[in-house]
Amino acid sequence: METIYQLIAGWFAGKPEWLPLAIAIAVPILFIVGVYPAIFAYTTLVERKALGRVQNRYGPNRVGRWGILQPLADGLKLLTKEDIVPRDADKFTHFLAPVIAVIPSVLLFAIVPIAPGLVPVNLNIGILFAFAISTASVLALFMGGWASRNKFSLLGAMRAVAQVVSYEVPMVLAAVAVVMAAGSLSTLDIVKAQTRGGLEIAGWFVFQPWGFVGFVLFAIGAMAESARTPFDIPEAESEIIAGYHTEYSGFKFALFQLGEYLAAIAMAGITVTMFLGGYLGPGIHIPYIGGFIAAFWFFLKLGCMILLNIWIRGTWPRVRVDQLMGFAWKVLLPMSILNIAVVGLWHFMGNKVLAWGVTAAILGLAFVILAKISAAGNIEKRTYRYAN
Amino acid sequence: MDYAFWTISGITVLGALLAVTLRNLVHCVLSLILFFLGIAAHYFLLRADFIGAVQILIYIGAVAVLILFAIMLTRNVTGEAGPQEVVGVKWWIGSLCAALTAGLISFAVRADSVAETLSPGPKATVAVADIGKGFVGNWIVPFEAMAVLLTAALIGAVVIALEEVRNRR
Amino acid sequence: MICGNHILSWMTFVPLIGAALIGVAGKSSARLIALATSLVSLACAVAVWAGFDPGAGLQFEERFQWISILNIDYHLGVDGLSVTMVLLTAIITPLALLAHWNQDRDEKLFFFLFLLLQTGMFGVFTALNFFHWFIFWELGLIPMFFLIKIWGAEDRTYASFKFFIYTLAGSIGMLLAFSFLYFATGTFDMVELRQLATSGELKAKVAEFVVGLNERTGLGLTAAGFTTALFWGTFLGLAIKVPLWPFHTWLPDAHTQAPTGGSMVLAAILLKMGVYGFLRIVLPIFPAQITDNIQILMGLSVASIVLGAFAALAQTDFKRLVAYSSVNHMGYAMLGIFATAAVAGPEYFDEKSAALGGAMLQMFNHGISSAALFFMVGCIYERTHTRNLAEFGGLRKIMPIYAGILGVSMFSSLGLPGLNGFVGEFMVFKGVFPISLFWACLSMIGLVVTGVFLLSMMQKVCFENLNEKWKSLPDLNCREIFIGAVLMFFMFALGVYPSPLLDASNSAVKGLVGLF
Amino acid sequence: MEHLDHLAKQQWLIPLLPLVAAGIQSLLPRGKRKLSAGICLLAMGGACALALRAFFATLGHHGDEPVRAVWNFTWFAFGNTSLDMGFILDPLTAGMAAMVSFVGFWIFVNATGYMHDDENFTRFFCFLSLFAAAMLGMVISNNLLLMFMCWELVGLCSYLLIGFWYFKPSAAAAMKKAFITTRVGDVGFFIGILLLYWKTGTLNLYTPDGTGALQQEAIAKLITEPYFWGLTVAGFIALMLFIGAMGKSAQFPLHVWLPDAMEGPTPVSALIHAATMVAAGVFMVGRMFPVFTASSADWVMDFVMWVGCITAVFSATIAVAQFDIKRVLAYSTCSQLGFMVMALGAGGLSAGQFHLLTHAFFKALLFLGSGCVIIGTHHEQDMRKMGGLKKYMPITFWCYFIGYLALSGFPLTAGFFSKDEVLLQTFYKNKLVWGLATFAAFLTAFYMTRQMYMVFAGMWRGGDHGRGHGHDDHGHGHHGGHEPHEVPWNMWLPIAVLSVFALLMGWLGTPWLKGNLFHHYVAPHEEAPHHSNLVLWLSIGVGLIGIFLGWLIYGRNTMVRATDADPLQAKLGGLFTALNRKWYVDEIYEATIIRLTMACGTLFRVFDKLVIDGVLHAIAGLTKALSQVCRWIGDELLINGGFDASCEGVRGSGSLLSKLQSGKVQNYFAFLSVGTIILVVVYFFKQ
Amino acid sequence: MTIPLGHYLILAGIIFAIGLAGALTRKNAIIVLIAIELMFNAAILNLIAFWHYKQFAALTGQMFAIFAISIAAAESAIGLALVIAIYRHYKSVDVDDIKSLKG
Repeated sequence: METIYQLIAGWFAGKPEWLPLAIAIAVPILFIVGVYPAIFAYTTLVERKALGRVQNRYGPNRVGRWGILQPLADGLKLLTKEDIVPRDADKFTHFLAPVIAVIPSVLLFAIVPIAPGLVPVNLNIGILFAFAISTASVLALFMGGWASRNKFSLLGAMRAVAQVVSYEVPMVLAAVAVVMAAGSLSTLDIVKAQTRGGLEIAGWFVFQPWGFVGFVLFAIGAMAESARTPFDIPEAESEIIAGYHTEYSGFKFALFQLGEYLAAIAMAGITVTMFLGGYLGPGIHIPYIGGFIAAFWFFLKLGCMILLNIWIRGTWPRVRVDQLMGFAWKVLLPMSILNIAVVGLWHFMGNKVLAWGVTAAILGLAFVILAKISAAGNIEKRTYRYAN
Repeated sequence: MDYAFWTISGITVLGALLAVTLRNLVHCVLSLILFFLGIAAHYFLLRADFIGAVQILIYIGAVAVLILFAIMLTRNVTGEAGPQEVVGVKWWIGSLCAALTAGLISFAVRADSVAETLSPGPKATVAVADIGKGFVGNWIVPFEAMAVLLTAALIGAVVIALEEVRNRR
Repeated sequence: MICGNHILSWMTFVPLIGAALIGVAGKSSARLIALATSLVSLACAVAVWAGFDPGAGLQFEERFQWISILNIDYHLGVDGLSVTMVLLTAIITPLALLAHWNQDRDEKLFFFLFLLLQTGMFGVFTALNFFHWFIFWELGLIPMFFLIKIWGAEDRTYASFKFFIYTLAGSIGMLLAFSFLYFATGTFDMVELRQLATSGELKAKVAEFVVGLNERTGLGLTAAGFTTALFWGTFLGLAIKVPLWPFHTWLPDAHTQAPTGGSMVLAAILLKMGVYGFLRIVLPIFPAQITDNIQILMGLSVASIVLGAFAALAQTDFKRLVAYSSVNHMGYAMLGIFATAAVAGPEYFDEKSAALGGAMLQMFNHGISSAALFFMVGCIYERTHTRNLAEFGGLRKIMPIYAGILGVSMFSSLGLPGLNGFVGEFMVFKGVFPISLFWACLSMIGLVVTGVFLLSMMQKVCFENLNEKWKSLPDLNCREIFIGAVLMFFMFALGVYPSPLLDASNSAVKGLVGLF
Repeated sequence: MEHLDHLAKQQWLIPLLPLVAAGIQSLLPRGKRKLSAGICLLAMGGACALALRAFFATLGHHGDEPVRAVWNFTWFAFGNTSLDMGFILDPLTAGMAAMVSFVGFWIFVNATGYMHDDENFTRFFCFLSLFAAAMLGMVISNNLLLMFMCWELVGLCSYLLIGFWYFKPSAAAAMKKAFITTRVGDVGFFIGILLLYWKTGTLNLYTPDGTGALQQEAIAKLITEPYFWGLTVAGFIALMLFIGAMGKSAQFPLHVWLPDAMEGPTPVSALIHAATMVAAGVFMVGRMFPVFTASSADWVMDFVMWVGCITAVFSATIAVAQFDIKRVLAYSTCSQLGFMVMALGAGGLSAGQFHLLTHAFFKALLFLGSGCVIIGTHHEQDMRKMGGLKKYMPITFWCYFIGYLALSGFPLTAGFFSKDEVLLQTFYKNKLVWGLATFAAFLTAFYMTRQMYMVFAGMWRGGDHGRGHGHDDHGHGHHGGHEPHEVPWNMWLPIAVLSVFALLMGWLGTPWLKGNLFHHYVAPHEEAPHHSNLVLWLSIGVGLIGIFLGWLIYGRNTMVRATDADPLQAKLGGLFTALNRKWYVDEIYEATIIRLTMACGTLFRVFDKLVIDGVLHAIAGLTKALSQVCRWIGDELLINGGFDASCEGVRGSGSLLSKLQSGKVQNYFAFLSVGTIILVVVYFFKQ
Repeated sequence: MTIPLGHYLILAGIIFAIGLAGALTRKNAIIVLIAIELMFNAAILNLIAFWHYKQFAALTGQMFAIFAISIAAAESAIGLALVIAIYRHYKSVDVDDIKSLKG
């Protein structure tokens, strides 16, 4: 916002004072509202195609070549479907829920930088803001589930709330590690902190032991937060039909989908920003086109993260509820707390090569121990009662 | 900014009023969230960004969710089958007390010339890093005390809520 | 050293901390805390022992103002008189705790009281100011009262009240005497009082005080009579604790009814508090009074020896018998102590040192062997729930280890050469014999009768035919063997090589002997 | 002498070996019999070798100065002095140590056979080794206190070994009796030690610088001072020490424990109660001889002699009427100990010690032989149920026969020479004592002949004995009725070896070779008594008469049935019964001393209960009564009454106020709010 | 920027009064807790307002607010746990039903 303002403030010399400001505000908003939903739309397509490949089938291929118009068709279909509201539903809340579902997701993009200096809002509390907003997303799920007056919906909603609240903790703690390393909450600063010795790749936090651990933790947390497989407990169709959006149809359903996917994409964006160097990449300092190259790197990484999500969704079974919570509290949480300590160690150890080894050893050991502990007693030999 | 103040204040007061008057518990909580949002907005308005974010994170993300859970766990799933509210002596006394309190505070503020005329100071915010340094600097003791308190609260809450579950086993 | 100059305070108050911890800890961890605490105290005591310089006087002294308006200091320190007792306390307490390792009734309270008791005992042996010495003295009393009252055997109420009230009554005499001393001299500090007494100022001050008292009250007291009264008051308090005949009847009851660990501590340490009081207070402060009444005092000691032994002979209760043996053995220690004061002048210096050193050794030895005997009684009581000697017999066949340890303890108590009991008795007699041939020869009767009753006990418990009732009694387990082994180690070690203890106490002993 | 000093420093090794063996035994599990026996024999053999080395080192010094080396050290310090200890090597010690370890070794060998079936085999050897250690320690000690300590330990081992079969009430009683009886004597010993310590300031017997308690300086000090009962201090000390010796060596009033001690296993009887421990008293008197002989004015030596004499005759008479094979030997031991003591009392140190040595060999032989008999007849001890064993156990018989000859004083055997020496010694001292001693020698020959006939001659009477008389004491299951059998080699070999010594040892002390070798060895400065043919022939004569009389009564017509009355019984009548019941000494003790002691015990117990506790309870009751009075008048009436009334008032107002406490949190909150508002309002309007 | 401090204070006062009324009148324990949260927030709003107007450069106001928020969070956690426990015991969340301490 500030960058755009400075960029264009010169062009509007003599014009009313508010005009460049309004434009500087409007451009990012338009960008967010325009580009990310498009990404969402094609993400759904890519997802369905990829899942098809995973499941040894074609995926959508009827609407347009390679099914390229499929998202458009879906959108049209949903828009024209009947909007059904259950008779006993709390109508106001029922209506409000999908709306609220989208808002935090969209707000999240406000702090995701896509090029040097190019971030919709450069908040000095950026990451904290993101978490504050993302917490609010659970409200939508709860409202939707509760307002439907359907016990499956409510169950789904409660599951969603519990899951989001639980995974929020390790995720925030994983982010704390990054914040500690970068020394700032601002996303721009965090990205800048990931350059090292003039190289745009070497400094990515993911290449440091704690960063890698943080990345894994954060990615898992993000996946759970946006309720994607294998963490789609809130909408596990084999157990509770479709969870909180069982009673939704038409455009409201589409909004839920939109919110969910946008949240996932935004989380992927934040992941990229925090661990994968954001827009950093070779060539971003080339005059004039450097910014575009940076944006290219960012979106490339974003795409990779999305593909990773899809890949995991296609190949992993859904976890059980108790496993889900246990995993969050017994594995992720200790690991992330340890990670914070390790970052401190990293910070205060002068020799980074040595530090790399030491921190890697500590975290590796902790991982092995945690794996042993969580595996002990948890795994029983599976009995195939009827197959034998 | 005046408009912003008045709008946000209106939303806040509305949220607060609804939160204590609505029959449906869940609606109460939703109103409460509205109220929290309003307060957070006030914080942003007062250039306390960090506090605002914390307000959202803690109140909406944690306290509200906690209350929702409490509601769900007390089996009033729909939020309607709670105790029957009566407009009795208690109601009158309570309302009177509240009104008197509000009146007294207004009176006090009005009577105080400084409060009535004091304008905001220079336009600046406190950097988050300063707050962080404050935590481990001047405020280290209260910070640690807070850590102990929160841990105790966490354990206490778990123990209190789990007691009968444990007994059942 | 972590504890710095306050190692004695640490040693004394660590049990108190442990007691507090037990208060907040769970049931199952009480015993662990208690043991750990007493082991910490043991470590402190061992450090004190290791750092103790036998040649020097008071060591590890701690002194600072406590209640300045009354001129009361917090004054701790050990010298040759107390260092062995401190060590004994530190050794016996963990063993007594171990003896109750499987305590299953009110274990928290039990271990709490035990640690409180330990603080009291340590306090008595380290305190050098009468004020808090007395506090600790009473602190040793109260937990023991509850230990007997709550965990005792069938007659516990009677025994505990007898123990408590009797001892308390005695303490009152002592307190009164010391209050008067305080009024006369203005200090409670034992070291200062000793100096005053040695230099003769005490006498002058008491005389002055008596004059003032007479003026105010119109009584016709004489200074000498008054001092003698003070002496008897103090004597009463200490003699009941020791116990000297005829103040001993609380002891068989209390010992018999107390739980095993209680008996162990009671016999091994609490009795020593009385003897220690004689060494610390009576000998230095009232030398003339002892010398004046020496025949009575020695007579009482010999009566303890002989009559205690005879009374033990007629017992049918295993524990009571062992309890009476304590009366008998403390008689030897007292005889040694009083022999020091029996004749004035430097003529019998070596004999007196032998008697006093022997008494010191006897205290330690009795601590070890009576603890072992009481522990042995406790082991068998735990298994059979009877103490009637007539019901036992032939236990050696089924419990050989038990019989072995009992035998060694019994012989140690009997004064068999090669075991610890002998050296102390020999030295006491070595000293007493030239000083007072009459009393020494009279007490020899005790030697024989001691043998008779202990051997009869052994015969009734371990030999002859096995009572069919006890055919399947288990032998001692590892824990009990450990306790026995530790005690046996000391019996053998001190029997062969008593030098460390004697050397440690020698300079203090010489100092005391030099007063006469 | 340097060599001797060197050896003296190593004396402690002699007891150490068995001590270590005992330590190992105590930790060995029960099953390790072979290992246990091996260790013990090895240790004992080693000790024997060391003792013999020391023994041979003391031989061959014929100079004027006594052969003696000591090594002293400080045990502990007290006051300004210290207590020293030390070891000694002189002929007395060396001879005794060699004898103890040598005889002990063979008894150990025998014990491996005797105890073969016992489940506490290792325990037995543990005690036995401990005993050997203590005994050797006593022998080599140069310090009265150390000697006393070992003395007591010896007593302890005796106690443990007598009670080895502790489950027998008789054994349990016997062990206690032994310990307590000797302890009575020990008190005397203890007093003697204390007195010696006091008067001489040292307990070391000899020191290189001449300050030892037995050396000139100290002795001179002791005899100058008169003490009780017309004795000098030295005499009094000697008397006290002798009381100790009486206990240990079973002299007349304190002899009662020794026969009862036969409850122990037979090797124990042989080792402890025949060969070594009981001789400890004699040894001690010998060791302290300078004190005994210090003052010629004292009557102590006469006392010693008379005690020995009385014991010799008294026990011999009892031995005549015993039926238990071991008891006969036990009383015989008493009697022979009396001989030794008598010799010492008569001033014959070498005579006493010589008899001690020879007696050790042949009495050990006899006891081991009786052990063989007991094993051979399947744990039978009653002589009436034996008979004809010569046929079944030839080796045992011949060895036993040699022992019998030696004990009976048959010419040219060991016992003959030593007994002759004793008689000679007394002959010059006191004719009456000599006569009594000769009579005792006659009795000895007689009762031994009786025993020989009852046990070995005639025919086997074991098969038909009534069950009621069974002496199944060992709890090994009864094998009665089986034929007796010869014992295994490890049992007969020791007696064979010992019999050689019993036969030939006497030649060491014979006056016929160039002087009395033993006398020169042990007491070169002592004046040897003149040889007397009268004594010699009379001694031979009474011995032969005794044997003849025995043959007359028992040999001509041997007993046929176990239930037959003793032929002597018919001749002596009531006297026989009195002898059989040991002159009723035990009964007298039971009726007097023991009863008195127990009565004292009961008296003081009751005194505690009634008088002392009674006073206490009276005081307590008085206090209670007083407190009751205070309670009724003061508390109940005045204070409680008033207090109750005011309490009621408080309670009433409290119940009124408690209405305010509705238990509803909102009410409280409302009160709070209203109160705050009021306060604030007041605050405002005050301004 | 013409809003004076007094406005914020009065706003906080009103919210506080609303909270007080709720806490005093409602019977549902959860609502009571909600009302208490309102009062808390009113207080914290005051803190921030004072910070904004008076102590701009100093951290104290914000710090205080953070601690207050933390305490409030802890309080609500414990409070709700209590409510759940009470509900389990009494099968009711009506504050008028919970009066075991009635004198």
